[in-house]
Amino acid sequence: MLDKNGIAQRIAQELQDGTYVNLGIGIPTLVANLVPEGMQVEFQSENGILGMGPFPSDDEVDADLINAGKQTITALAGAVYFDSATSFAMIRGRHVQLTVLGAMEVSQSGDIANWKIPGRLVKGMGGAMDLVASADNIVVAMMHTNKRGESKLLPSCSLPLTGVGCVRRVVTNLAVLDICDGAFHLVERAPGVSVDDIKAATAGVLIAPSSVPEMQL
Amino acid sequence: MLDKNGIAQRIAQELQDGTYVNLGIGIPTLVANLVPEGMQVEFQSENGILGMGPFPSDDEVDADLINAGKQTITALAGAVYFDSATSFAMIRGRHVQLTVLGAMEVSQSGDIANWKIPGRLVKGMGGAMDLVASADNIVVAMMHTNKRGESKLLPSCSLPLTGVGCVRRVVTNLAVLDICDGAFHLVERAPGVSVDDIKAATAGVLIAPSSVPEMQL
Amino acid sequence: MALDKTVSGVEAACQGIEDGMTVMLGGFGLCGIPECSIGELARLGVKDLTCISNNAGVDDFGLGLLLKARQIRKMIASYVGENDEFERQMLSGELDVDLIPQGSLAERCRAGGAGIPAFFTPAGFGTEIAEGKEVRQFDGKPHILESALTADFAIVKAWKGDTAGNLIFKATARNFNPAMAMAGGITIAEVEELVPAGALDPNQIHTPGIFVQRIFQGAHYERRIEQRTISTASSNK
Amino acid sequence: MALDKTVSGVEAACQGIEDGMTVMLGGFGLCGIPECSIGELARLGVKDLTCISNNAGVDDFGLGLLLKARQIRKMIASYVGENDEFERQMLSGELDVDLIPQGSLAERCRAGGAGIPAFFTPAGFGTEIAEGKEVRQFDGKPHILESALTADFAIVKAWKGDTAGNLIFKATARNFNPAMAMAGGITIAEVEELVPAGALDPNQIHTPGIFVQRIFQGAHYERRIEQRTISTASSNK
Repeated sequence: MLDKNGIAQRIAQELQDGTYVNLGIGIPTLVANLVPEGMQVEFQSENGILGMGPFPSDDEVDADLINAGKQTITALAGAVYFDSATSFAMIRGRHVQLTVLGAMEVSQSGDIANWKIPGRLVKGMGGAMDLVASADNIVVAMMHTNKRGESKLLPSCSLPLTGVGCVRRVVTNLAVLDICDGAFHLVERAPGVSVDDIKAATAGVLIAPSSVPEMQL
Repeated sequence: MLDKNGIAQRIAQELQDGTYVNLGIGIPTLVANLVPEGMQVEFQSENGILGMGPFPSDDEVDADLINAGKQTITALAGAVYFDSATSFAMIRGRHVQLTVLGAMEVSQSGDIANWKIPGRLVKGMGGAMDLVASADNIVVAMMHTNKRGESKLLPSCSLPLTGVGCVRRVVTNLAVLDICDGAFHLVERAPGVSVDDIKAATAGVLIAPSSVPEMQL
Repeated sequence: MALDKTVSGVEAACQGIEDGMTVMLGGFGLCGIPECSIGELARLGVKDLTCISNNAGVDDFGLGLLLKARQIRKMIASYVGENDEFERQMLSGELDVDLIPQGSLAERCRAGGAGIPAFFTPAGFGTEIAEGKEVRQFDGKPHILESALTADFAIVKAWKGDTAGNLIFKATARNFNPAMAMAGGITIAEVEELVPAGALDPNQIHTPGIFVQRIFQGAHYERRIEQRTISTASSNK
Repeated sequence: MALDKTVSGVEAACQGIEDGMTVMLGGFGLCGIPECSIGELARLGVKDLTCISNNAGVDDFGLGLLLKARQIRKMIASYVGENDEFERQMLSGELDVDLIPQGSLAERCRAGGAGIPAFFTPAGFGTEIAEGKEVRQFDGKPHILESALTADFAIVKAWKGDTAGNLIFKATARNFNPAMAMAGGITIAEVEELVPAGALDPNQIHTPGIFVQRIFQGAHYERRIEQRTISTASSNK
């Protein structure tokens, strides 16, 4: 079973050389520090930067340079700043090739819910609805079950949706699963996790091949 | 009767202090040199400049600095360059307050035709359709009749339209006319031109008050 | 000669903002917000405002100041929170909240300034955001029709500006400011440094002065940071 | 680290442009046109192109070179003319021509790059441009629905560029280049000066490198002027 860093490490294997990537808040943010050696990936943050670098040193901190999580950041050589309309032109226009984000629920048809719990305070969707409606490749990084031990991989989402039929792959603390033809297809097991463990934790339709490889981290 | 420079001089009286103005090709271009003393007007050219200045001296000529008529120009202090989409955002969004352009025909309902003569080569509408569909104040500068002596102020346009119900005022070599309620309303006569002269040259409905002042140039 | 948009200061800039008006404010979180003008709105005490802004500030800074004084009747934003008073007013029904996907918010402001009354976007299809909105397929993919946003006043914050109203923003403090500058009936720009027309390179201007009606040099920028994150030698390099 | 978009030169940049493809080209008149790439298209002899460009060059320069060699099957533009060969081919029916209002052309390219499949504009309502298009009233004013434009390749010309594909344009040579850069399946940028990533101020870039797939430094720019107009001491000051 993986911890959050482990999930981020597995997500990092989804990165492809020469691509632009948008990382959501939470586990996805950790991926920025895990780009494989020799691979060129450029990170976009939807508040208006391409070429986002690591957090600043104490004397580099600039209130005018933040990421979409409102954290202070730095800019790498070749970075560029732009306004919000242009930023979402990049996203909506599918120039950002990979989006990684967290979720409260994912359905076997690729629906995602991650912005609203009825009856609790609604903070808003931020850029999530634009992101999931746009990129060709949407990968979700999340725990397989919620704090009450209930599956977050469902036949259909119970929470208000963020997007419909958009999630291609889910990486959890238990497994890597692809979504197609209305089912979760088990691709990899986390170290020490059995197919039965994953089946037990997955409420949606799960299709497992006879042999499921273990993740290589 | 006015010549083209006279029409431009009269158009210059339409300029208002503190406004942005787009001048079409031909007679309107002449207006740029006729801004009344002490008045602040900023000229926009739809290919991407605000704060267009006079033609350059021989050693100032820059192939990268032209107006929408493809003439070499200069930029005044406070000028700004922008791309075509932003330029027409200014126009369509009604940030440019006055557009002056030429026409082949204008109708008594404010329609304008100035881009196409069927059976002859069609060069295109350029920015004219965007301009006439957008600005609150559209003034046409043209000769009252065509080369065959036929009126260009008509009950309805015979040529393909550039825009519908958009022209507010027409300044010709004979008169200044406002368009409202489906008629041309005579506002001023050109020096030495009688109301009867104007009536004879106007095919559309012409409404003339009992006394029509002569233009003051 | 360039038009002169300068006003004497924040009081003159905010003149005419009245109870019940719609005001757009640039900024992302607390980054690039018009601090001086927000302070003036608090001082003026104008009420029943509809504010369009990506976020709603924090309890004691940014739009949070206007929330605390109950000056905002409706908030149109993409992400709120970080703000206890906001939560209280929303749950009690004192405050109307209209949440909009961030990209649609930015594009709707740009559209409002660009004379485009409506456009299709894929964002929000199949969600409650799409309720009551027209849906149409393009290239086999469903899109929803979103309409333009405009405001009585737009208030933006820039790094440098000239007397002609031309603006240059710094780094990610640009964010919503350029799109909102386009969409204001009257657009107010507060800048850290105001220079004479001609002092800025005409090639490097982010917001052309035609979109700005009033400009002044602000003062005492606090520039508060929400999440001060620092890299240590071992992390993040 | 920024992605590297550099290619060895114009031949590598234009690789993959084939007969029958749609190619967008930046420029207004002869100002800001991708001179080197147009020369390469002429050399390659690719045929049956659909070209999207505000203008169609003159008889012996710009897109006129491709027209003369009969490489263009269809021209999508806002203003043509200044070109006898164009006239001959259009009247003889050899060349299809689709004329579009200039602002709609620019916005349709931007929309194509921004993932907006369609938008409403007032331009062209009541004219033949509106034939067959949906009309809808907004605020009592009729608008027509215009769709996005994209292309297999977009070719733009910038003043400066870096290896990450970030572009800076000069003066009015910017024109259609930024919107078209967004709308190309593959976007080629030819620049007068190519510098390493990091050499350009990230605040001053007009076209972010994400929109550019290939960049190279061009040479021998002729920069022809269509209307050389000079002010004399007595005029125009």
